[in-house]
Order: sequence, then C-alpha cells, then structure tokens
Amino acid sequence: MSDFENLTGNDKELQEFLMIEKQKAQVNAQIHEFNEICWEKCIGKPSTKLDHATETCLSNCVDRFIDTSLLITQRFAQMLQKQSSGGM
Amino acid sequence: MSDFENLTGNDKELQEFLMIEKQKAQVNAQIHEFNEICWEKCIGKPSTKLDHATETCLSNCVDRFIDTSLLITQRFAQMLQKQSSGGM
Amino acid sequence: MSDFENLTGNDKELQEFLMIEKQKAQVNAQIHEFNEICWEKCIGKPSTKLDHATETCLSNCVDRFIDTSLLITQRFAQMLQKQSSGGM
Amino acid sequence: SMRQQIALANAQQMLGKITVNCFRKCIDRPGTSLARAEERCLVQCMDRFMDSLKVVSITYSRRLMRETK
Amino acid sequence: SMRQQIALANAQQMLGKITVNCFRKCIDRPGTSLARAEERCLVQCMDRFMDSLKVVSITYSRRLMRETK
Amino acid sequence: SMRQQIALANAQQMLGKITVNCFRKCIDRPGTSLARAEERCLVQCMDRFMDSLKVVSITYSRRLMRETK
Repeated sequence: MSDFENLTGNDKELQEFLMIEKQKAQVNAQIHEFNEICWEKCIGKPSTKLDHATETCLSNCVDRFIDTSLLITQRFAQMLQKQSSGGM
Repeated sequence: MSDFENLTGNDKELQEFLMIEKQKAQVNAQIHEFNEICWEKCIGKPSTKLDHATETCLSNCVDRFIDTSLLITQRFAQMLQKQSSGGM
Repeated sequence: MSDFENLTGNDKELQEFLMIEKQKAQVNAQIHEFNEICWEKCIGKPSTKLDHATETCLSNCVDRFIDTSLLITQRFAQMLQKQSSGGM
Repeated sequence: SMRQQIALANAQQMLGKITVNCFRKCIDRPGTSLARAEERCLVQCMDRFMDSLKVVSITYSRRLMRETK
Repeated sequence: SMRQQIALANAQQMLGKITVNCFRKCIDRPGTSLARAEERCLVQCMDRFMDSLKVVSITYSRRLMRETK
Repeated sequence: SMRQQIALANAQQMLGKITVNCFRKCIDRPGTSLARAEERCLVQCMDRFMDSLKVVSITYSRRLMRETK
C-alpha cells in the first residue's frame, strides 16, 4: 500500500516536472521566435558592441510584436462575436 | 459479445473520425502553404480592399503552383523510368 | 527459450535498422539544410548547366558553413569554461 | 470537445501567421507604442490576409475537384 | 516495405522543396497558364537543384570522412 | 540526467540558429577558407546574437509579469 502511494507520489512529481519543462520549452521557443523577427528588424551588420539604439529597437520590437498579437486576437474575437450575434 | 461489437463499432467510428481530421489537417496545412507563397508573390502594402487584380493574381498563383508541382513530379517519374530502363 | 532468443534477436535487428535509418534521416536533413543555404548564396537565375564557378561556390559554401558551425561551438564551449572557472 | 480543440488550434495557427506576416509588413521601426498608422495597417493587413486565405481555399478546392473528376 | 516508404517520403520531401524554390525563382507574375519560358525555367531549375544536392552531398560526406579520421 | 539533456538540446538549438543567421550575415562569397574578416564578423555576430537574446528575454519576462498582474 505504502509502495503504491509512493509510486503515485513519484508519478505526480514526474508529471509536474514534465509540465514545468513543457512550459519552459514554450517560453524558450517564444523567445527564439521574437529574436528571429527582431534581429531581422533591428540588426544590420554586427558591430563590436550592442549600441543603445539597437537595444531600444529590440526591446520595442518585442513589445510591439506582443501588442500586434493582442490586437489581432482581440479583433478576431470581435469578428466571431459579431458573426454569432448576427446569425441569431 | 454485443458489448464487444459495440466497442469495435466505436473504434471504427473513432478511426474514421481521426482519418477525416487528418485529411482536413493536411488540406489546411496545404492552404496555409499556398497562402504563404502567394501572399509573398501578390500582396504589396495592404490596402482597404482586395482589388480585382490581386484576387486574380492569388487565384492564378495557386493554380500555377499546382501546375509546377505536377510538372516537377512528372519529370521526376520520367527520370526514374529512364534510369531503370537504362539500367537493364 | 529458443523462441524467446529469436524474438530478442529480431528486436535487436529492428533496433539497429531503426537507428541506422534515424542517422540516415539526420544526414539527409542536414544535406537539405546545407542545400537551402548554399542555393541561396550561390545560384542566381538557373541556367542550362551547372558552371564551374557555381559548383566551386556550392562546395566552398558547405565547407565554410561547417567551419562556421565548428567555430561557434568552440567559442561557446570556451565561454562555458571561462564562466565555470570564473565562478570558482 | 475534440472538435472544438481542433478548431481552436487552427484559429491559433492562423492568428500566429497573421501576426508574423502583418508585423513584418506594417512595423518598420518599432517605437514606444503602436502608432495610429501602424494599427490601421495591421487591421487592413489582417482583413486582406483572411480575404487571401478565402481566395486560396476556393481556388484549391475547385482545382481538387477538377483533378479528381 | 518500410524501406520503400522511407525512400518515397524522401523523394516527396525533395520534390516539395524543388517546387517551392523553383516556383519562387521562375514565376514572377502568375498568369492564366504556365508560359513556355516559365516551363523552361522550371525544368532547368529542377536540374540545377538536383545538381546542387549532389555537389552538397559529396562535399559533406568528404568532410565527414576527414573530420572523423 | 534529464535536466542536462534538456539544457544540451537548448544550447544546440541556439548554436544552430547562430550558425545559420551569422553565416548569412558574414559570408558573402564563400572562399577556400574562412577569411580573417569573416571570422571576426562571425565572432561579433555571435556575441550580438546572444546580447539580443538577453534583451528579448528580459523584455518578454517583464511583459509577462505586467500582463499577468
């Protein structure tokens, strides 16, 4: 009985571990996607130092990309709502 | 026995459902691939309306892309045939 | 007993087959990645023949890409080493 | 339900593609907030992207029907 | 057989890459049918793509051998 | 351990992205060996790529915190 409980305990731990790792992997993939897009927008020829203007551009780029994603998701939700209320 | 048949029935239904969903997913992926390529070919700066010329370009683009795919597959089949008959 | 050994034998064969196929698939994916990058670097409008300059460009491109990959991996290993020895 | 999960995944995939493509087209130098003109461009771009998906789908299904006849 | 399925999948992957890359290079403004010049370009492009794959494979395997020596 | 395997896979993914992006930026016409200027460019490019990843990560986590507040 206690062995079984133990197993269940380990299973829960393993599941939690896997869930956290999955979330970390998603955040990681997200960061790489942002970096791909913002590197393209902000970096020309690489120089000896990340100058202030480039750093600002990168930081703004991530924030504006997230703004864009939110804007587009919101508008899509509105379109769905209008469609379903128009269909009544 | 009837329970078993039932299970088999459900399994078939589930398999059919999954197969149809897989096909739909493939068509969907295909549409997104076409759109990626034709958006690049036909759309400059987005405007207030999809004008007629752009619509024609998109539609032609999909058809010519499929023509291209068929042409290349046919030519590859011919090359394989020539190779295997040449090897005799 | 002999049946069991047989099964194990088959399992080993299957595992070996799968491992070799996996390696081949990795080499294949690698070749397609190199080709994607070097096609972009070396090929303009396709002509009637692969001329000598283009062939040299493609071959150099693969070798320099591998050099780049080695250079970057080495530098990363050095950075890790410096970090861990600096942290002592 | 499973059907809803699939529909949701499809919508998310599409919205992801719209976000990347329209960000590339509409945001030249990212500033401290989305400018009015950028927002307008994004909204138009989203509408055109969905128009484009519609045209592509129709052309593709027409072709599929012709080819399998 | 499994081996054949793998070979088929590889060929399909290659043909897909040829289609995308050569369509991009050869079709500027898609018309109501493939023009003669476009077809010629596609055929040449396919041949060059396969030449290129061959050069890349040879160079890569030569390098692999040198590195593992 | 599993944790180490994940860290290794992450590092390999990052190094792969650096290789592709910096090769594109730094090697114009590939020659018979890496030129001095090309090596310098690659090293700088790698450093800037990692700087960039850092800025992007910080901005993203700041934003995640703001949005979930």
